[in-house]
Amino acid sequence: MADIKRGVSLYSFQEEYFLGKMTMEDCIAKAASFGANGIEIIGEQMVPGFPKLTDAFVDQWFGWMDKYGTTPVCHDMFLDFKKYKGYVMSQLDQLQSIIRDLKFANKLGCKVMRVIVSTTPELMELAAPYAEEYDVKMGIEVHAPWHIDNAWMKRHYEVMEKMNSPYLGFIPDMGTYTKKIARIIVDNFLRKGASEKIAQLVADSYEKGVMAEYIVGEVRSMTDKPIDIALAEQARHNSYTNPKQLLPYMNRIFHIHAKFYEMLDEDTEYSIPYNEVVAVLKQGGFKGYMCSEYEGNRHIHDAFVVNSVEQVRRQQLMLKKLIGE
Amino acid sequence: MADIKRGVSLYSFQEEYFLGKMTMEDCIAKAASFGANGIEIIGEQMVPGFPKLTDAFVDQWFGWMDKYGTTPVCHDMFLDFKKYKGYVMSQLDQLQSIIRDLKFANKLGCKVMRVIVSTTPELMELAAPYAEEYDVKMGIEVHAPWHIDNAWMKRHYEVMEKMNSPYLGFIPDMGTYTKKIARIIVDNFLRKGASEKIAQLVADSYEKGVMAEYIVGEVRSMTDKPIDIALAEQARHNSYTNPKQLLPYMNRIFHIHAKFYEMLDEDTEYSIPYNEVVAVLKQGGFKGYMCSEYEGNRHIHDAFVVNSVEQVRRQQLMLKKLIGE
Amino acid sequence: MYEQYIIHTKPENTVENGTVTGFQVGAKLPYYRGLGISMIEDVQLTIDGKAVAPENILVVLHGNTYTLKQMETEPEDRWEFGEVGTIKVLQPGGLVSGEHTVELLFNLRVSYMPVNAIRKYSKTFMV
Amino acid sequence: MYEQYIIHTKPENTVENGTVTGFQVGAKLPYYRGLGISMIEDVQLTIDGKAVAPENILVVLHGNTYTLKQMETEPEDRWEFGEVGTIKVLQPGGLVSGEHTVELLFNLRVSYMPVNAIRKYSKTFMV
Ligand SMILES: [Mn+2]
Ligand SMILES: [Mn+2]
Repeated sequence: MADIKRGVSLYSFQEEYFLGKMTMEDCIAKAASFGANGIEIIGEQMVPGFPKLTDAFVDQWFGWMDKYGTTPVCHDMFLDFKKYKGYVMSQLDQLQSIIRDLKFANKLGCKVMRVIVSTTPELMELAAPYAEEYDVKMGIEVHAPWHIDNAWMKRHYEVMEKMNSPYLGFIPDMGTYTKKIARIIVDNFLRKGASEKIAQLVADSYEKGVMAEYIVGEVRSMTDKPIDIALAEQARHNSYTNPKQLLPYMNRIFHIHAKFYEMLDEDTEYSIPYNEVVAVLKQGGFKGYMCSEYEGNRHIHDAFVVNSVEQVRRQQLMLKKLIGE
Repeated sequence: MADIKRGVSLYSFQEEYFLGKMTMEDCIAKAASFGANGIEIIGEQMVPGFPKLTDAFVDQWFGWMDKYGTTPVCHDMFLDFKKYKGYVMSQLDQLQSIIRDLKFANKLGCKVMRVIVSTTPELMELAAPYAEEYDVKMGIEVHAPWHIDNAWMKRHYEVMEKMNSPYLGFIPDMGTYTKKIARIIVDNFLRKGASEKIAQLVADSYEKGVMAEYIVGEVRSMTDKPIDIALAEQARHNSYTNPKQLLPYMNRIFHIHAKFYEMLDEDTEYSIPYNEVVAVLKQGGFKGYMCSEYEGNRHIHDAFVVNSVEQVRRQQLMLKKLIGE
Repeated sequence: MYEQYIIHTKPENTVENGTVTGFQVGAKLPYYRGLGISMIEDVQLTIDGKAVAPENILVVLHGNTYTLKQMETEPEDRWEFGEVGTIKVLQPGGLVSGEHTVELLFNLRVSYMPVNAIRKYSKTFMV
Repeated sequence: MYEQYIIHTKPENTVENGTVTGFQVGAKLPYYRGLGISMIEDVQLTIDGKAVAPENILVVLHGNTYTLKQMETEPEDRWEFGEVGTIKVLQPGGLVSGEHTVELLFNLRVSYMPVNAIRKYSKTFMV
C-alpha cells in the first residue's frame, strides 16, 4: 500500500454546489468514486448554519462516510478578525474563533484543520493546547506567494519548534509550485481586454522564472492599461519554488492541498509539475492525504460551463499513478 | 582547524577607495590584519584598465598576497548585456564576456567567480566547459530578493544537475537572511523626507514577516507620498528566508557573500542573524570562504563619514567566534 | 468571480397589502464560502442608471430582514454560499412595465484580503 | 548613492590659446564599479537653472575627449571607479565672476537593473 493517501476538498465542486447542481452528498459520492476516500471540507462553505452542528447533520455526515467508504480528513478554517468595520478583533476573541473551529472539526471527525495563512504565529502558540485537547492537528496553509521557508513561515516554524507539539505543522498548498501561469487565468484577462502581447510576455517571463519585479517593471514601461498591469501583477501572486525546499520540514507536514487549475488529460496539470512534487513528497516520506483543490472554476465560469467533476477525476487518476497505488 | 574560512570582498572598502583614502594594497592589508586571509575583488571596481591585466599588476597582486599572507579567492563578474542603447547583446557575445572574466579570475589566482544573478541558466550551461578549462568555479549569486529555491534558481539548479559539473554552483548572499530591515536604510529614507509613522510601520511589519504585498498595500492606503511608497517597496527588495533552506543544496555551495549593513558591536549585525546562518552552514558542512561584504557605506555616506574598516573588523571578529576558530 | 451570478432573479414589484411598495430581485453573494452579515460592508443597487438611496435597501435572508444599518452589527447570521437572498428596494409604485437595467454591487470585507472585494454585475430585463 | 560626490571640483573657466572657450567641472561617476562609456547613456549639466545643449558638452577621461554622441559607441574605454573626469561646457566667454549653481546628472544604463539609474547633484559655488 502506498504511503500517500488521496482525498478531495469539496471546495473543488463549489461551482456545481453553488448552482444547486450537486448536493454535499453528491460531492462526497463523486470523490469516493475516484478512489479518493479522504474528505476535506470548508465548513463555512457547505454546512448550513455553520458553526453550529446539529446532531442530525453529524449523523448524516458519518452516515455518508459509511455509505461511501470515506473518511473525514480536514476542515478548512477561516479567521474573520475584521468582523466589524474599522475594528480588528482582539487576540483572545481570535483565539475563541479558532477554538470554535477546532470543536467543529473534532465533531466531524477531522483530525486536521487547515489554518488560513494570515493567522499569526502568536495565535498558533495560544491555540496549540486546544488543538491537543480536541485532537485536531493545526496546519498553517503555505499558500502562494508565501513559501515554506519565507519570513512568515519561519516565524510559524519557530513556534512549532518551541511548542514541540505534534499538533502544529504546515499544510503546503501545491499552488506554490506553479511553474507556468495558468492559461485559464491569462485567458480570463484576455476576455477582460488585456493585450495579447502583454499576455505572452507575462506568461513567457514567468515560466523563465523572471522575478515579478522585473516583469511588472517591463510591462509598466510598455503600457498604462490597468488590465495589462493587473495581468503583470499576477507574477507577484503566483509562485514557483523548488519542491526540494520541503525536505527539511517533512516532520512538520501532515497534509497537502493538491491545488490545480487545469487538467489537460489524465496525466498533466497545465501549471504545476505534479511529477516533481510527488517525487519530493515520496523522497521525504510523506504519509498524509493529498486533497484535490480545483481552482479553475472561478477563472472560467464567466465564459464556460464548469465541469469540476471531470477535472477532479483526471487529477485523481494522475495522483494515483504518481503515488504508485 | 575550522572548516569555514574567512575572507573579505574589497567591495567592503569601496567608500575609502573611491575617496582615495585607501589603495588596493591598504584594503588587502586591512583584511589580513583581521585574520581574513581570503581576498575577493570586483575586478571592474579596483583593477585599473579592466579587463586587461598587465604583467606588472599581476606580479604586484601576488606580491601583496605573499606579503600579507592572503589568498586570492573570488572575482565578482558583471555582464553588461546592454552595452548599446536599445540593443541586447547576443548570447554568444555574452558568453565571450563571461570567458573574458574567467580568464581574468584565473590570472589572478581566483578559483571562484561570482556570476551576477541576472545571468541566464542557458548561458551558464554554455560557459561551464570554459569554467573547467580555466579552473574557476562559477557560482550564481543568490541575492535578495531571490532565494535558493525560487523559480530562477530552480532553473539554475537544473543546469547544475544536468551538467553534473563541480564548476557550477551557488554563491548565497547573506542579504537573503535580512530579518530586520536595516535601520540605516530606514534612516536614509527619513533624511529624504519619509514619515516617521510609515517608517515604523514598514520596519515592524517587515520584522513580523508580513508579505511585502500587504505592507505596500497598507502604506498606499495611508499615503500617496512617493518617498513613503518607495520606503514600503523596500519590503519587496529585502528578504528573510529560513537559512535551513540551504541544507538540500550544500553540495552546490562553495562560497558565501557575508553581506552586512551595520555591525552594532563585535557580536551583532543589526539585520542579519549571523548566529542562525553560521549554524546552518556548519550543520551543512560548508567548507569554503565567507567573505565580508559591507553594504552600509552607500546608505550612510550622505550624512556620515563611513568607517568601513571598523565595520569589517567587527564582522570578522563575530564570524571568527561563530565559526569557532 | 461569481459576478455573473449576483442577480439571480429578475426584478419584480413588491406588493404588500395590495399596494406596490417597491421592487425586489433575488441575489446570491459573489464569494465562495458565504459570509457573516456584518462583513457585507455595502450593498448598492442602481436602477436604470440611478442609485437607490441606502436607506431604501433591505436585505432578506432566510426570513430575516435587515436594513444596511442593521447589517453592520450582525456577525452571527450568515449569507450562506449559494443561498438566494432578496434585495428589496422601497420605491412606492415600483417599476413601470418595460425594460429596466439593474446593477447590483457587493462590497465584502474579507479579513485575509488586504483590501475589500468589490463585485458587481449589471443586467437588463423586461419587467 | 554617491550623488554628493558627483561634482568633484568647482567650475572654472576653460582657457584655450588665451581665449575663454567655456567652463568645466571635475566629476566622478556615481556608481560603485565604474562603467564602459557607452553605458553612460546621458550626461546633463544645468548652470544657474539653464540646461546646456547636449552638443556643447564634452567628457574628458584620462586624456580622451568625447562628445555625448561619441560616447554612445565606445564600450571599451571606461570611466573607472573613483576616477576624476572633466565635464567641459562649450560656452564662449565662460562664466562671469560670482555665484553659480551647477547641477550635474548622470543617466546610467546598468544591465542588471530593470530601469536606468538616474543620479544628480546640485551645488552652488563662488567662481
Ligand atoms: Mn489551498
Ligand atoms: Mn553579494
